[in-house]
Amino acid sequence: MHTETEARPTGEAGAAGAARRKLLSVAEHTIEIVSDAGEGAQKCGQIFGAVSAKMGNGVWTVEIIPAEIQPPPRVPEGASGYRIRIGSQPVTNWGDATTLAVAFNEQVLLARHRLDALAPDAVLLVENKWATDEDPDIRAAWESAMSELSGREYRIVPVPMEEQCLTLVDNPRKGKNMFALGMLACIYDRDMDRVREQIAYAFRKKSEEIYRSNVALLELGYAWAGEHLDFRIEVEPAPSSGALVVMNGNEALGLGAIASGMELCAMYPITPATSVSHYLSEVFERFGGIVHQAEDEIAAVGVAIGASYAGKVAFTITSGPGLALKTEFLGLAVMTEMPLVVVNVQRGGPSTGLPTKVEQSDLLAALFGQTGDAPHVIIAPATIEECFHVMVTARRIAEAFRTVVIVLSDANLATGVTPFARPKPEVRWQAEPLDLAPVPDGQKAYQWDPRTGLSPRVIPGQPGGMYTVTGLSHDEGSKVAYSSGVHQHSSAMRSRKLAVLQSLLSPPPVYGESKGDLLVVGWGSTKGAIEEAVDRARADGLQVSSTHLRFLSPLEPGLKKIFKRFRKVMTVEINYSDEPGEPFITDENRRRGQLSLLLRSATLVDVDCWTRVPGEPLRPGSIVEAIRSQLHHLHHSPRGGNQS
Amino acid sequence: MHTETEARPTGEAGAAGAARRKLLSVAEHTIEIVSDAGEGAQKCGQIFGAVSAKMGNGVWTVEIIPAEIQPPPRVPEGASGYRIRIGSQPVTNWGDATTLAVAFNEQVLLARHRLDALAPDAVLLVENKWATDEDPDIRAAWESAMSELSGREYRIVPVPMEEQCLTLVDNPRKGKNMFALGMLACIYDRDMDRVREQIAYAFRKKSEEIYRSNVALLELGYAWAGEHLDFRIEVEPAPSSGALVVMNGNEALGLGAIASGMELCAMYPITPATSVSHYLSEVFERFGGIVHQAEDEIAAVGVAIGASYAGKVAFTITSGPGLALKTEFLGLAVMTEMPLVVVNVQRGGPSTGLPTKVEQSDLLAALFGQTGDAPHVIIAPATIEECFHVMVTARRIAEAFRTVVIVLSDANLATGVTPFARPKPEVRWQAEPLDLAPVPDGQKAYQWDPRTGLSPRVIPGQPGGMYTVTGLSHDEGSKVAYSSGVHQHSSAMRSRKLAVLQSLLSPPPVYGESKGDLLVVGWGSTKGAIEEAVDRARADGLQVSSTHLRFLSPLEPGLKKIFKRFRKVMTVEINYSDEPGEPFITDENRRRGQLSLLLRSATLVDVDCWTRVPGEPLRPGSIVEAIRSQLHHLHHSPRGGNQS
Amino acid sequence: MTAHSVHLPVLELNLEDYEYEMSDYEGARARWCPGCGDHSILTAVQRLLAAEQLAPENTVFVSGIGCSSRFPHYLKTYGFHGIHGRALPIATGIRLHRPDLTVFVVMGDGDCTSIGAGHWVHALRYNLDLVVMLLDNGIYGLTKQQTSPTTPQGFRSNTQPRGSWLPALNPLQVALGVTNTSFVAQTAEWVPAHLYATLRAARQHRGLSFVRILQRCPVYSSAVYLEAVQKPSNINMLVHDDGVVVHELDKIYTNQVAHDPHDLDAARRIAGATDRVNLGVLFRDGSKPRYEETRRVPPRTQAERVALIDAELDRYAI
Amino acid sequence: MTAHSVHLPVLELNLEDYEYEMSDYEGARARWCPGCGDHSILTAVQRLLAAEQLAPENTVFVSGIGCSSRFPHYLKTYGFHGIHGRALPIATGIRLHRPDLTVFVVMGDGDCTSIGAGHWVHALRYNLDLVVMLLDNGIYGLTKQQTSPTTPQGFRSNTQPRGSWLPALNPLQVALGVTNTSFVAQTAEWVPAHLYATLRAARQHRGLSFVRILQRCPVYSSAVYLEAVQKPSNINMLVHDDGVVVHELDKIYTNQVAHDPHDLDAARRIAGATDRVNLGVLFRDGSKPRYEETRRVPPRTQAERVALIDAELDRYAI
Ligand SMILES: Cc1ncc(C[n+]2csc(CCOP(=O)(O)OP(=O)(O)O)c2C)c(N)n1
Ligand SMILES: Cc1ncc(C[n+]2csc(CCOP(=O)(O)OP(=O)(O)O)c2C)c(N)n1
Ligand code: SF4
Ligand code: SF4
Ligand SMILES: [Mg+2]
Ligand SMILES: [Mg+2]
Repeated sequence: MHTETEARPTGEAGAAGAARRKLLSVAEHTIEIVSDAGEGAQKCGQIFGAVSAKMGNGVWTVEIIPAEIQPPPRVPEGASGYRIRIGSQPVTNWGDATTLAVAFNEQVLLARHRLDALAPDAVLLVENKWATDEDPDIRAAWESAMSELSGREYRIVPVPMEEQCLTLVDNPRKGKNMFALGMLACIYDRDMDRVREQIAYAFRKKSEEIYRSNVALLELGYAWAGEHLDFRIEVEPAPSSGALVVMNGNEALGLGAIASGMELCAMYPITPATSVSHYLSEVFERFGGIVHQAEDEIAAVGVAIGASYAGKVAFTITSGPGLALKTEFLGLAVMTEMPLVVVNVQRGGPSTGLPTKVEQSDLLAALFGQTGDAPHVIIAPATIEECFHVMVTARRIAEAFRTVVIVLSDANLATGVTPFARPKPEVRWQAEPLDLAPVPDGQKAYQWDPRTGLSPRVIPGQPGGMYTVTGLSHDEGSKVAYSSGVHQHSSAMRSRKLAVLQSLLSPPPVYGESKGDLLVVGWGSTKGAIEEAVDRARADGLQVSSTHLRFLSPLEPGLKKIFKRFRKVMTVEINYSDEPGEPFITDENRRRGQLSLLLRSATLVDVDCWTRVPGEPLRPGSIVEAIRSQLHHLHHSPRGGNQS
Repeated sequence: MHTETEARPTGEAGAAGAARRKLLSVAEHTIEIVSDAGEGAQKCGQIFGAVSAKMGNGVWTVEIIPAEIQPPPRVPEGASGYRIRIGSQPVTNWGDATTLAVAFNEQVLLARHRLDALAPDAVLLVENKWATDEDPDIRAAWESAMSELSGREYRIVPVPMEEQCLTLVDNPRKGKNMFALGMLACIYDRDMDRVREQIAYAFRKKSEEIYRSNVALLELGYAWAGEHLDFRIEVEPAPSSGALVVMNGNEALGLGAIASGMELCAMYPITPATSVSHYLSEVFERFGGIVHQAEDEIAAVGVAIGASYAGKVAFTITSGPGLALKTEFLGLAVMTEMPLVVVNVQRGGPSTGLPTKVEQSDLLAALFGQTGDAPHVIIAPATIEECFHVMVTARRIAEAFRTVVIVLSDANLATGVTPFARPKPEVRWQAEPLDLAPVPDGQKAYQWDPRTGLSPRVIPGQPGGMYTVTGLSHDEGSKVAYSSGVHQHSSAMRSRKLAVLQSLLSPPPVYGESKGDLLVVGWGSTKGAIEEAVDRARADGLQVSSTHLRFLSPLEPGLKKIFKRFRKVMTVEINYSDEPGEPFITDENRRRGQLSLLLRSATLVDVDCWTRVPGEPLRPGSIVEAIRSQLHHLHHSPRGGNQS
Repeated sequence: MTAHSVHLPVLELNLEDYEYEMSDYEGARARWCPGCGDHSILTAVQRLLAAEQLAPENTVFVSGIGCSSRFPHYLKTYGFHGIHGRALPIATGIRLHRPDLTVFVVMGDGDCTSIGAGHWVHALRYNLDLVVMLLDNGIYGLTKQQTSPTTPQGFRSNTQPRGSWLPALNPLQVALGVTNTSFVAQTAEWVPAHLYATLRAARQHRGLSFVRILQRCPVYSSAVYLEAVQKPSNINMLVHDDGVVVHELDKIYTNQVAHDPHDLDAARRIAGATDRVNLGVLFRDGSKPRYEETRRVPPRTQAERVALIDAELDRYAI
Repeated sequence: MTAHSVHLPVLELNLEDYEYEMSDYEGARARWCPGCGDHSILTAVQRLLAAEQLAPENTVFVSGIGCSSRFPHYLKTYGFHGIHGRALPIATGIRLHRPDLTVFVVMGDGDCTSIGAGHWVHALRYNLDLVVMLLDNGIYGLTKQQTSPTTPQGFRSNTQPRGSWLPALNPLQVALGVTNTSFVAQTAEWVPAHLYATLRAARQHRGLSFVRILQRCPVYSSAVYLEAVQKPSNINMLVHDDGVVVHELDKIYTNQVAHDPHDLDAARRIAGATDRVNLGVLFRDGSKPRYEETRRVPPRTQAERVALIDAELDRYAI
C-alpha cells in the first residue's frame, strides 16, 4: 500500500503542474463511491454514470446496498454507494474490481476491501477527517483500518472533503457527494456542462438554490482535484451507435410489460422484484393499466389468472419465496391452459436466503415446481435490453400457445444500469383488443389440434361459448374426465405445445469459433461476464467459445450438435454445485448446476459446470480462471474430453 | 359372449352334480364385486379378501370408487365395489383384469367393461331382475348393455340374487352382498367357519340379529351356487410364511409413524392422503400423539416445523396440491436444517387433476420444487409393507441428518390391501426422549463437521444453547451472513449431507439376471407389477431384468455400473412422457418420464422410458407388451443399444 | 342486451326480445347426493338469473374446490372451478379487468373460512361488486367428513372422532369485523323463498354481498341443522324494508325481528346470537368504497399506447 | 427454575438464587433505524422477561419476516425467525409439543394482517397460550414503503403513490370478530409504561393475548401516528382493574375511559372509534377453551409405545 500523508499539489500553478500529471489512458475503468447510507453517494454515482453514457462511454452501474435500512454511521455493514464501470466499448457487466474508489469514511472502504471488491492496485480517495477526529475511538478505528488495508498495493489518497465543503456549506454531509462528483469529473475529464445539466435533472424537484449550491460544490471538487491530484484517467468513448436509452433491468421489465399491451400487474412486495411494481405504480395508469398489490403472492397470481381468463393476459411479478407460494396456482394455469406471464426476479436462496443478492437458482423450481406434469415455457433475458423485449415475447407466446410463461430475471439485471438501443414500440407487440364475437357453433373450449395441441381461446362475454374452466382432468369440452384415455390425451396435448414452440426456435449462436476445446454455456444475466471472459481467454490463445440460452423450456434446438464440436462443455451459473474433490463427492452423487443437470439429461453429453453462490454477480476474471483450470484438466487428464 | 338364459342347476342332487362340475385349478384369480354405492359390495369384497388371506392365499385388494359421493343408482359412473386378486403365491399388485365378477346391476358392469377392467373371457355373475323389470327404460337399458357386452367372450351368468334374498329378508339391498359372498365362498371353496368369523368381526358393532341374518344370506348364496353353478375354481394357498398382518398402505404409513415414535401429525384433508389421518385420529392419542388438522396445508407444515424445532420430529401428510402449498416452508426447513418428515400420497396431476387416481408425477416437484438450492431426502416405498417401515427410516434420517425427508407414496399403495410380515416394533425405532442437557460451552447452532456437513442439534430448553433460527443465509452460529463466502460454505454443508447419506446406501439389487438386453427401472408402487412383468417376459425367453429404487434423493449408488450391463435401460413410471413418433416430438425435445430424466443426467446413459397416465395402476400385462416392443426395436434397429 | 343460445342460428334470434328462462341456465346434470342442500341453491340461483335476465355469456360463476364448488359445472354460464380456497382472488382478477361481467362466487365452509380465510377477509375489504355465497354445511363434504371451522363443537368427524374441539367459527361475525364490509346476510336452503329473496337483495347491492347459506349435507352432517329445519320456531326472521321481507313465510316463521341493516352494532349482536338462527340481511351499507371503481382507469387504444411509450422512453434517452 | 449463562462455568452458579437482569436477555445489537419504535418495544420486552424471571432457555420468540420480525435476533432467548406471514403456525407447533416453553410471537402489520391473515384468524380461534404482538407501523418497512392493510387511506407509498385506495383495516375489530378470541389490547411504543403494563397483562392472561402495538417508522410512515404522539389528548386510556391502569401516566393522558374488558359489545365499539386512539385492554375472557389443553394427551414411554403398537398390530393380524 502506498499512502500519501497529504495529497500532493500537482504543481505550483495549474498549468505548470499539468506537465507533471500522469495521464493513464485505459480501455475501461471501474469507479465507486461509498459512504454511509444517506450521504448521497448513490446520487453522485448515478450522475457520473449518466454523464459517462451521454459522453459515449459504455457504462454498467450497480448499487451498493447496505444490509439494513438505516445502518448506524461508520460501520462496514453500512456501506452504501454506487459502482460505475465505464469503457471504450459497450460494457456488459460489472467487471472484476473497482480501480478507483471515493470513500466518505474508512469503515465503508474497509467493507469493500473485505468483500474483495477493490483491485489490488486501486486508487482510493478517502475522507481524511477521521484520522484526526477528536474521538479517540474514531482515530483508533482509522488507524486499524489503514493497517488492515496496508496488506495490498492500494494507492490511498486522503482527501479533506469535509474541510473543503465547509468553505461553502454548513452541513457537509449533504454536499460531499457533489464535491466527490467534481473530483471524478476532473479525473475522468467529464464535460462539465453535461454534469451541470444532469445535476439540474436530478434535483429538478428541488429549489434553484439547492441546484446552485450543488454546482458550487461540484466545481470546488473539480478545482481541488485539478490542483491536488497528480493523475488523470482517460477512457475513450465508444463509437456512437444510434439512439440509446439507459435504465435498469426492472425498469426495462416494467416498460416492456407496458409495450406488450398487458394491463394488469398483480403482485405482492418482495425484493428484488418490487421495484418493477414501484415503477409501474407510478406510470401504469397513464397506459390504461393498474398495479394490484394483493394480500399475498397466492392471491396475486390468482388475480392475474382471473384477469387473463377474463380476456387480457395479465402478469404477476415476484422473487423466490413468492414463486414458491404461487406453485399451486401455476399448476392450475397450466392445466387450464391459461395464458399467463410470471416474472421471477431471482435472488439468493433457499428460503429467505440472500434477499438482495443475485443468484440463478430458481431454474429447476420454475421448471419442475408444480406437482403433476405441468409443461410451460421459461425464458431468461440475458441483458437489460432483453428485459424489455422479453415481456413482449412472453405475452405473445402465452397467448398464442395458451400457456404459462415464466420469465427468469435476477438481481444483477434488476439493479444493473446500462445504455441500450432505444426500442421502437409497435402496435403489433400489444394484445389485440377484446373480441367478443359469438363462438362458432360446436366449437369446444379446448379444440385441440391433435398435431400441435393448440386451440382457440374462448373468453367470457362470447355468446355461445359458455363453459366451465376446471383444474380437474378434462376433455376438449372442459368436461371432467371420467373415462380412461382422456387424461393421457389431454396431457399429450398440453405437452405437445412445447415441442411445437421448440420447432419454431433456432439453435443459439456460438460466441467465438464454432468448435474448439471448451464450450461455456450460460443463461440469464451472466452473458456479459461470460463473453468477456471468453474474449480474454481467446486473447490468451485458449480454444474456448460460449453459447447462451434464452429458452430453458423448451430448450433451444441443436444443442447436442453444437456441444459435439467441443472437447468439453461446461455451464457457468450462479447457483450451487458440489465441487469435485470435496469429501464424499463423487461423479455419481455430485449435485450439479441447474442448467447442466438439464443439458446432461437432454443431450447425454457430459456437461460439466462451474458454479458459485458468492452473493454477487460473477466476475469475468473468475470465469477466465475457471476456463483456464478446466482446459488445464483437459490437456493433462489421461481421458480428456467427454465425447466418447 | 356366452349368456346363459338361466343358470344351469349343477345337477339334480348336489352329490351327483358334483361330478359334472368343471374344477378350474389356477395359480391366481381376480374377483370383483360391483354395485351401486351403498349396496355393500365393498364389505363383501373385504371379507372375501380377509378370508382368502387367512386361508393362505396371496391377496391384493383395491377399492372401486365412484366419482361422486352418492351417485344415482344404476349409472356407470356410480360403479362402486371391490376387487380381490388371489394367488398361490404372494400377490404384489392388482394384476391385469378381473376374471370373475359379481355385479348387482348391468350398468355398473358396463362401467367396468368400458374401463377395460374385465378379462376377455371373464365370468360375470349378474343380478337378473333388471331384465324383467317393470320399468321399460330399465329393461331397455339391460338389453342395450347386454348387446354392448356381447362384443367379448365373456361368460355371463344371470343370477336371481334379489329373488333369492327376498326369501329371507324384506330389504334385499341390505343383504345381497352376503348372498354374493356365499356364492364366492362356494365357487372358491372358502372355509365357511372362517367366513362366519369374519362376518362376526365386520359386524361386531352391530346386533346379534344382524349377524344371524347375514349368515343366513351367506349360506343361502352358498347353497344356491352349490346347486346352480357348474364350475368351481381352485387357487391353492401359498406356503405359510410366518405371522402376517393385512392392511392398506395408508394404514401402514400411520402405524409406521406411530412405531417411529413421532407424536404429531399436522395435516389438512386431501385425497388420497386423508385416510392416514383418519386412522391416526382414531388411535394416535393412545400412543401419546395427536393429529392436528390445520387451517390449510401451509399452516400444517408450519406446525410440524414448529414442533420439530421444539424437539420432537413431526410430520405432515398431503397430496399434490397440498405439497405445492408447502413449497415455501420446505425451503425454510431445508435452510434451517429442521428434521421433518413430509408424506406425499401422490394422485393424478397437474392441479386438481385426478384426485382419487394413482400417478407418480410429483417426483420432480418434490425434488426441485423449492426455490434456491434445497437439498433434501426423498424415499419412495415400493410396497405396502414398506409404507410401514419407511416412516421409521424417514424419521431416523430426518433426525440424524437434520434434514427434510419426503416420502412419496401413491394412491395405489394407499388403497391397496395385502398381507405382509408382521413388523416387530422396537424401542430403538423411536425417537429418544427429549434431552434438555446444557449445551457444551462454545457449541454453535450449526457446528458443521466440515467433512460431512453434519451437526448436533440444539433445542429450546437447553441451557446455554440459545440461538435464533433463520431462513436467511447464516453461518455456524445461525448469525445472518453479511460477508461473502458464508453462503458458499453453508450451501456446501447442506448439500454434503446427501453425499454422506449416499455413501451409506447399497446399490439396488437387480431382479433377474444381472445382465441382459433390457433393464427396467422403477420406483414406488409399480414394483409388484414390474417384477411380475419381468417374470412373464423371462418365462418367454426375453433377456430382461429390473431394478427398483427406493431412494430418489440421493440416488442409490452404482446405477451406471448396473445399467452398463444391459443393452438398453428403460424406466417404467406412472407419469407423463411424450411418445416418440408423435408429431413434432424428437429425441431432442422429448419430455421424458421423471425418473428417466434424473437417471439420464446422473449416469449419461440413454435411459428410455415407457410411461402412462391411465388413472389406474399399471397392469403387468401392459408392461410385458412394452418390454416386448422395446426389445423388438432393439433387435431390429440398426444401431441397437445405447452403450456406445 | 345481447344474448345468444348456441343451439339456435345466431341471426334468426331476435335478440332484443329474447327472454331467458330458468332452463337457459342449466348446465350439466347436478351430481350432488340426493337430498343435498346444494340442489335447492342451484334452483334459487337459476331463478335469480332468469329474474334478472342476466345474459349467460356475461355471467361468470367462480368457485374453489368442494362439493359446493361443483356449482359452475351445473350452470350454462361461464364458469371457473378453481382451486381450494382461492375463488376470491380469481373473481377479483375477473372484475378488475371486466367490470362488464356479472360475477358470482360459490364457496364451501372449508373453502372460504379455513384455507381461504385470508382471501375472504381481504375480499370483504376490497368490496368489489360480487355476490359471494358461502354454502355452509358445517363439514368437509367432498373429502368425506372432516371437521371444518364451522363444525359445531362436539360434532364427530373423521379427523376429530371425539368431537370438534373448539366452538364453531361464526362467519357472520368475522365478516362484520372486517373494515369496509358492505353487505352480510344469512339464509337457509331449506327456505327457498327466503333464499331467493336474499340472493336477489345480494345481487342488487353494489359492492361485495356476503351471503352465508345454511346448507344441509344429509350424508355427513345431517344433525347440524336438524333442529332449525324441524322447528321453525328456532328461527328468527330479520325483517326490514332495506333487508328482505318474504310475506309468504310469515305463517311458518312467526319469530319476526325488525332489524335495520344499517345498524352495525345490532348486526354484530344478532350475528353472535346462539339461542336462535337468524335469517335475513344483517348489514348493508352501499356507501363503502368499491376497489374496482376507485381503481378504474381510462382505457387506451393500441396506437395511443405506442405514442405514450415512446414519450416514456424519452425519459430514459441519452 | 433452571438457569444457565453460557459465559459462566455451569457448576459454580447457584442456580436457585440467580436473578435474571434485563441484560441477560440481550442478543445481537439491534439494527433497526435510529428512532424506530421497535427499539422501545424490545426494551419493554426485556423488562418483562426480567420481571417475570423467565429463563432464557425456556423462552422462545417466533417471528415472520419484516423489520419487526428481526426481533428474536436481538434477544438472548431461543428464537425462530420464520417466513413472511407464518409465525403463528410455527408457534402453534412449538406450543403443541412443548407446553413447558413460554412462547412470544412478533409480527409486522403486513406479516400478520396481509399475508398472514388466515393464520391470524385461526390462531385467535385456537387460543393457545401465546403472547402475540403486532408491531403496527402502518407500512411495509423492510421492503421499503409499500402499502399495508393498516396504512391509512390516502397515505402514499411506493405501490400506491396516489395514496392508499381503501380505508385501513382495523386489526382490533377483526380480532374481536373471531369466535374464541380471548384477549385483545392496544398500546403504543411511545408510551413505554403503558406498553410494559399491557405486555405484562398479556403475559398473565392464559390463552392467546393479541396486542396491537402502534409503532412509529420514522423512515417510511412517520406521519401515521404523528398526531397521537404529539397530542396526548388524542388518546383515550382505557382503564379497568381487569385491564391495565398505569397511574404514572394519569397526568399526561387525561382522557381516561373506564372500560370493562369483559364487555365484548363495548370492546367492538371502542375498537371502531375513529375520533381518538384507544389504548388499553379491550377484551379479556379467561374462560375460553384453549386448544393446547383440550388436545393434551398422556405421554408414553418408548416401551409403553412398543407394547401398544404390538397390540394394535393384532387388529391387523391374520
Ligand atoms: C390445496 C388443497 N387442499 C385440500 C384439498 C382437498 N379438498 C377438496 S374439497 C375440501 C374441503 C371441502 O369442504 P368444503 O369447503 O366445506 O366444501 P363442501 O365439500 O362441504 O361443499 C378439501 C379439503 C384440495 N383439493 N386442495
Ligand atoms: C413470501 C414472501 N413474500 C414477500 C416477502 C418480502 N417481504 C419481506 S418483509 C415484508 C413486509 C414487511 O412489512 P411488515 O410485515 O409490516 O413489517 P415491517 O417491516 O413493517 O416491520 C415483505 C413483503 C417475503 N420475504 N416473503
Ligand atoms: S356429501 Fe354432502 S355436501 Fe357433498 S354432495 Fe353429498 S350431501 Fe351434498
Ligand atoms: S424502516 Fe421503519 S420499521 Fe424498519 S427499522 Fe427502519 S424505522 Fe423501523
Ligand atoms: Mg362444507
Ligand atoms: Mg409494517
